[in-house]
Amino acid sequence: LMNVMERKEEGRNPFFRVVELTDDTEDPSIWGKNFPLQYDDYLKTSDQSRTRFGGSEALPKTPSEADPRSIVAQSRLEEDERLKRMWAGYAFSTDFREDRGHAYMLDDQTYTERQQVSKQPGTCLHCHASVYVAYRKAGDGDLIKGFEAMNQKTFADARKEVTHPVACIDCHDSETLALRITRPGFLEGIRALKAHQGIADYDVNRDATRQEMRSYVCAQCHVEYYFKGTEKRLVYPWANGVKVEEILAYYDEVKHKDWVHAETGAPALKAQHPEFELWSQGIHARSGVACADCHMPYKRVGAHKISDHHVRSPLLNVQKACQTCHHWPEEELKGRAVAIQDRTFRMRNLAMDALMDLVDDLSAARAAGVSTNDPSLLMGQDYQRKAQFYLDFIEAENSMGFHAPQESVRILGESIDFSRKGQNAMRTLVTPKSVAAVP
Amino acid sequence: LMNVMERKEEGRNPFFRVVELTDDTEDPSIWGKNFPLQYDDYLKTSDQSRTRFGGSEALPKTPSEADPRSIVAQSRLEEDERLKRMWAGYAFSTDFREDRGHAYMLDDQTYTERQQVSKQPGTCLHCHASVYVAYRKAGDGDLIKGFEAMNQKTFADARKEVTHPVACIDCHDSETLALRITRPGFLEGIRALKAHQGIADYDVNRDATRQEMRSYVCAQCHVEYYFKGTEKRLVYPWANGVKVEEILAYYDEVKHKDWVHAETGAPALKAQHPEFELWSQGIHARSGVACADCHMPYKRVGAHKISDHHVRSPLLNVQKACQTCHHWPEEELKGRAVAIQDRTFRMRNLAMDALMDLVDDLSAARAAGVSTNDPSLLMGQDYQRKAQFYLDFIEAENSMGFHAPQESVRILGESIDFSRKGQNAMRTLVTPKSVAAVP
Amino acid sequence: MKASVIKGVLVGSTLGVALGVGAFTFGYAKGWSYLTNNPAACANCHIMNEQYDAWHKGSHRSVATCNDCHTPHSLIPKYLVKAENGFWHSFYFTTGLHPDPIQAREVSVRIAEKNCRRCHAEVVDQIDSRAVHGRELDCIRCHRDVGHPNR
Ligand code: HEC
Ligand code: HEC
Ligand code: HEC
Ligand code: HEC
Ligand code: HEC
Ligand code: HEC
Ligand code: HEC
Ligand code: HEC
Ligand code: HEC
Ligand code: HEC
Ligand code: HEC
Ligand code: HEC
Ligand code: HEC
Ligand code: HEC
Ligand SMILES: [Ca+2]
Ligand SMILES: [Ca+2]
Repeated sequence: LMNVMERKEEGRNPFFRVVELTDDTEDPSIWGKNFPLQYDDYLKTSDQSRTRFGGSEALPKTPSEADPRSIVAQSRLEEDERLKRMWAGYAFSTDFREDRGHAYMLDDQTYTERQQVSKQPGTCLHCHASVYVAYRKAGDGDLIKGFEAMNQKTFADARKEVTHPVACIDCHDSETLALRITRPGFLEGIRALKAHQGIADYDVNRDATRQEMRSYVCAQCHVEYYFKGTEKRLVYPWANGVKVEEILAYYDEVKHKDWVHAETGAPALKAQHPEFELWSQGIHARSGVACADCHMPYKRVGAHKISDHHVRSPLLNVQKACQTCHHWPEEELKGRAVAIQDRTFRMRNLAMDALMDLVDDLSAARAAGVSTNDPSLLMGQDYQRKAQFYLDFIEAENSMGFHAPQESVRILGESIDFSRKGQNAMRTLVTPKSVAAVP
Repeated sequence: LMNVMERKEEGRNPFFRVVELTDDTEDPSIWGKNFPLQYDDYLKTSDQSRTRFGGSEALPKTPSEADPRSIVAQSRLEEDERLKRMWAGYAFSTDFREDRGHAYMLDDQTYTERQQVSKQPGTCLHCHASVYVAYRKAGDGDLIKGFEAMNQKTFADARKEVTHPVACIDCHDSETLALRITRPGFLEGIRALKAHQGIADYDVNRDATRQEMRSYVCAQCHVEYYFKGTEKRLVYPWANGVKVEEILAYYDEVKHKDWVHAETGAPALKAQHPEFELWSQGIHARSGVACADCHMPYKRVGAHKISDHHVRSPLLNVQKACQTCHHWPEEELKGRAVAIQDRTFRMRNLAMDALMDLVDDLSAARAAGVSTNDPSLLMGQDYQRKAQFYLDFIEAENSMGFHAPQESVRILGESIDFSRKGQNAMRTLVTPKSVAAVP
Repeated sequence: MKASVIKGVLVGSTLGVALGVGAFTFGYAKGWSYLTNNPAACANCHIMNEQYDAWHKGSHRSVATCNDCHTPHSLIPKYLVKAENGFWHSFYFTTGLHPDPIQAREVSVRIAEKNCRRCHAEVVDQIDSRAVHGRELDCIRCHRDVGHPNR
């Protein structure tokens, strides 16, 4: 019965400011004193439950000296052995897991085996910790200077400067609570992208609409990236646009490769979580639907509508995440998302098979002693670079195609074309004599 | 109170019956006396205007003895020469045009050059004329018997029995005006499909909902088909389902081929206007949106709403066809449809290139004297059969992917895989010696 | 508090608790004005504000009130439905156990559609006339937003 009066109360009251928040208040528990509802939900990102392709599984693990975690998410490498071969010679072939909630970001980065097999720079922390205060400190108040300073450090040294996973201050202005971009990588990336689109001198915190910010705060991290030069600067490869072919063109221009493929010698690229890029090509983005609309939907608490800060798979929260816009039953909406994902997954597997066949051919040719500068071999390697980047663009993206269903399958289809053309480039047509040689 | 009664009256019978309509009234102009609004719109299907991928162009043509038409739609063969090669040896390589309004269906079928280059059976008329009355006549009142009788005749003989393009009686019951299925091909096809889905003894006119009928009346003709056996029975290949792989499986089972490819000797298949099949895989079908919802949207005329019987591209009528459900500006809605179509078209072209490369290889191998029963050649031919049917399934479908965007690109992606695998099957891996041989 | 309500509901005496709660809220939340035709009455519950605000922007603002669409229009059932709605609304509102976002129940949709026809019978005569039982035209499939758009 209190309930109704509470509601009438809530109807009028905004939240109380218990403590003062400044631009240096990093600890989310302090913000939590003013905003207990958002804080409580924020803490829930430590939950782990699975959907068909998303969420995550909580697997027990015996803590070790090198890796004290007692629970980890399932290994994607074990789910599909072909991934190891695609990344042969690269750190990802040793450890790659399903992503899980924000609460784990700092630990998962610190303790992944990828850290052991290769020296990582401080740059990594840009997206795995609350670095805003640390950056400004390291730069004597200058965010960018601090960013550059931290990038140069070793991961271990930089790691000492940070304490929390992404926190309130990374997305919010401490005074107004308005959304705010704090990540140099995105500040510079989006400026380059807008410049490409003909918009000069774009300042996201000055020029973006509120609805755009509801996606941009996520795009601070959920994007493809690479480390530029010896200064290990974090760069988002958007100078030509965010479509897969535009990003590949950029990498070709700057002659970037992530590693040399161990089996084939191809100058390979690794795509990483291009959620923002893929979403941009989808019907939801075109309809102005932001990341936060689905991953942080409004929920009613009494008279208030607050954003659910338990950032997670919308398929674990269909009612609020989808039914605001789609008047279909919950099971039907899940069914629609999964239908899109199953179709994408099928094509993803065909593309993976095609790639493996190309890798087979390249290895066989090298084994047979075809010279490393043989034109057909070089062609095969270049096709592998392309095919692999296209495939990984969808494989590494975390919605299994949902963010842009038709575009995802388009990209996988082109990946298949690259792999198969690569094989052809290294083969000669049968002749009456050669027939015997065919399987 | 009076009012209510009137309503009840009208409710049952809201039209002035000027003339009596019977199950033998074929001439639409007679129906038009009772339903002038629908009739006027029906006549408008003779309009010709283009959209990016749809509608049709009105091209003047000098009438000839063999072909008295003074206006035809643009030739698809001239738009893309590769089509001729895909259909080498088949009637379609001589004449294939963009489809246009219902008013032309009978003439376009009668005078297409395809009629000259090969003898066609009476079966053809099933979907190009108002055959309901003629069928019942030929079968002494029995629709199916008449259907079978007409199938056996030559096209020329059967043609004499019909006068009109699709008419009112082909979709409507003459008494109630309720929608009604009159086409044996669909009556049997949908029964087979439902049986496959576990629904025994399906009678579409008894069991279908009104909303389903709003699509089924169109699916009487806008479907993939073939002529079975020497009796030339019209069959819709749905016994395993309506997905492209299910239809191909059916054709493989019954060992059907439409023709032998002139250049490569492959046992080829021609897909034809699978609008119903593709739509079934799309989000609109899943949302219960019927063909008539978009192609015959309601329009207000005076005090009444009626179905727009000017059946045409919805992109020529976006306001009524789309905007009741989608509150986006007209230009934006067109933009969305075209974005889907452009992506499909891009993949359609990649698939076409891949197919041409396979045909090149097959021809070259045959020219080089590789024996016709050589395993690699047979493999190449089977891949061509598959690749070609998948590609044609989207090429022949008339929405350029709109009816099911992701599925369309999925099918084209698999077509590419088939073509390229076919090439590989006929090639041997480079060796240090063979290198020189590579382009 | 909420937990105890849920428990109360689950443990046997659903009706008892529910009625009690319902009755109280009904009175408290200006329940009586609920029986008028004034849309504002519905908006007594902030939870109805969304539709109330949208209705003001909608095409029916000047031609149809909430009740014109949401209650049947032969006198007696009207108040039954209101009582029924009123009961559930009060109950849900008090317990907070309602789906969020709120979804129209099948019965409400059917009532609304009857009302569409009540006012638009003439307009839809032709398209609706051949509706065999179980095959009625579903207005809301295309006109979901007429009452309160932007959703
Ligand atoms: C229209 C709704 C919608 C929008 C908008 C959207 N997503 Fe998603 N997202 C989904 C769905 C559905 C999934 C699939 C979840 C699953 O498979 O369990 C998903 C998956 C993800 C995942 C993986 C989640 C998991 O459980 O592993 C991430 C990360 C993600 N989205 C980030 C983003 C970002 C960043 C944006 C904006 C650039 C965005 N999403 C926009 C609906 C959306
Ligand atoms: C541009 C932002 C960004 C940078 C830089 C970045 N990450 Fe991540 N990382 C993410 C996002 C977003 C996810 C979650 C999505 C995913 O897993 O694909 C993630 C997930 C992870 C995970 C958990 C899933 C997995 O891959 O096993 C690990 C471990 C990880 N990152 C390690 C690193 C390391 C090591 C570096 C530096 C070499 C790094 N990250 C740099 C954004 C970033
Ligand atoms: C500071 C970087 C950063 C920002 C900002 C960020 N994320 Fe993440 N996000 C990550 C990392 C890193 C992970 C993976 C954590 C792990 O696996 O340990 C992750 C994981 C996720 C997941 C996967 C959860 C699961 O259960 O699998 C989702 C969904 C997600 N983020 C959505 C979002 C959305 C939506 C936003 C914006 C509202 C956002 N993220 C903002 C870095 C970030
Ligand atoms: C990954 C990004 C991200 C993080 C981290 C984050 N928020 Fe938010 N927050 C958002 C978004 C997005 C909104 C919606 C803002 C809008 O719509 O303008 C939001 C809205 C809010 C609001 C406005 C009311 C509401 O719920 O919509 C408050 C208060 C808030 N957040 C508090 C917090 C607090 C406290 C923390 C830390 C415990 C936090 N946020 C962490 C992204 C974030
Ligand atoms: C803020 C509004 C909004 C939210 C939230 C939203 N959608 Fe959508 N959705 C749209 C719009 C707009 C479209 C485009 C079609 C249209 O204009 O109606 C769309 C299209 C779709 C489609 C058809 C696109 C296709 O490629 O087949 C699916 C499926 C879909 N949404 C599922 C979901 C699911 C699942 C969720 C929740 C995870 C969700 N949507 C959340 C607004 C939304
Ligand atoms: C959601 C709306 C929608 C539905 C439902 C729909 N279509 Fe279409 N249809 C379209 C659009 C849009 C096009 C593309 C028109 C263009 O390119 O000008 C199209 C194209 C066509 C074309 C080619 C038209 C032309 O101008 O050449 C045919 C034929 C067709 N559809 C038949 C059907 C049939 C049969 C069904 C049901 C099985 C159906 N459609 C269902 C929207 C729809
Ligand atoms: C199962 C129904 C069906 C049968 C049987 C059928 N057609 Fe068609 N036909 C259509 C439909 C639907 C279209 C419009 C869509 C299209 O053109 O793809 C069409 C279009 C055409 C066109 C105009 C476009 C073009 O291809 O140039 C011609 C000519 C044509 N058919 C000739 C024939 C001939 C000759 C036969 C018999 C061998 C035949 N049709 C049998 C349904 C059928
Ligand atoms: C009796 C067979 C038959 C039926 C039934 C039929 N069609 Fe057609 N339709 C055709 C044929 C044949 C053509 C091609 C005519 C031509 O090109 O001469 C055609 C052409 C079309 C076109 C292309 C028009 C243009 O301008 O390009 C559309 C759109 C279309 N039909 C939609 C439908 C819809 C929607 C229905 C059901 C309401 C339907 N058809 C019912 C046989 C049929
Ligand atoms: C290709 C199929 C087709 C043909 C041919 C056709 N109709 Fe229709 N007609 C429909 C469909 C679909 C509806 C919508 C019926 C429903 O929703 O139940 C309809 C509805 C009607 C209605 C009901 C009122 C309305 O407009 O919705 C009348 C009257 C009607 N048609 C008359 C005619 C007349 C007269 C002709 C011939 C001049 C004709 N129809 C030819 C498909 C067709
Ligand atoms: C009777 C209702 C209705 C009509 C008419 C209709 N649509 Fe849709 N449309 C939907 C529904 C329902 C969805 C699925 C998303 C959702 O649930 O909102 C959808 C989805 C879409 C999508 C997203 C699907 C994708 O693959 O990206 C596009 C684009 C679209 N419609 C365009 C159109 C166009 C263009 C027309 C007119 C030619 C049209 N629609 C006619 C109801 C309709
Ligand atoms: C006592 C507070 C209250 C008042 C007053 C109120 N509502 Fe509601 N209403 C609610 C709550 C709570 C729900 C959600 C319950 C549910 O989902 O069934 C709801 C749900 C609804 C629904 C959707 C659920 C259903 O029953 O189909 C409709 C329609 C509705 N209200 C209409 C009205 C109308 C019309 C009025 C005024 C005549 C009104 N309401 C007055 C609290 C109220
Ligand atoms: C109390 C009477 C009444 C009820 C109940 C009613 N309407 Fe209306 N409606 C009207 C009037 C009056 C107009 C304005 C007509 C005009 O402007 O010509 C209108 C206009 C419309 C319009 C045209 C404007 C628009 O929004 O596109 C549509 C469509 C419509 N109504 C559909 C419906 C549907 C569907 C329902 C049921 C969910 C409904 N109406 C219930 C009286 C009513
Ligand atoms: C398949 C989609 C669809 C369905 C179902 C539908 N309508 Fe409509 N309705 C439309 C379209 C399209 C228009 C716009 C016609 C125009 O602009 O000429 C419309 C217009 C209207 C109008 C406004 C006429 C005017 O211009 O004043 C009213 C009133 C209306 N509908 C009521 C209804 C009612 C009542 C039902 C259910 C019996 C219904 N509609 C079912 C699509 C639909
Ligand atoms: C013109 C008719 C009409 C009027 C007027 C109208 N509604 Fe509705 N309302 C509907 C229809 C139709 C639905 C069902 C929508 C759906 O199923 O998506 C609905 C649904 C609802 C719902 C369920 C949640 C939702 O939005 O679907 C609520 C609550 C509601 N109405 C409250 C109100 C209130 C309060 C008013 C007056 C301020 C009102 N309605 C006026 C036709 C109307
Ligand atoms: Ca995950
Ligand atoms: Ca056409």
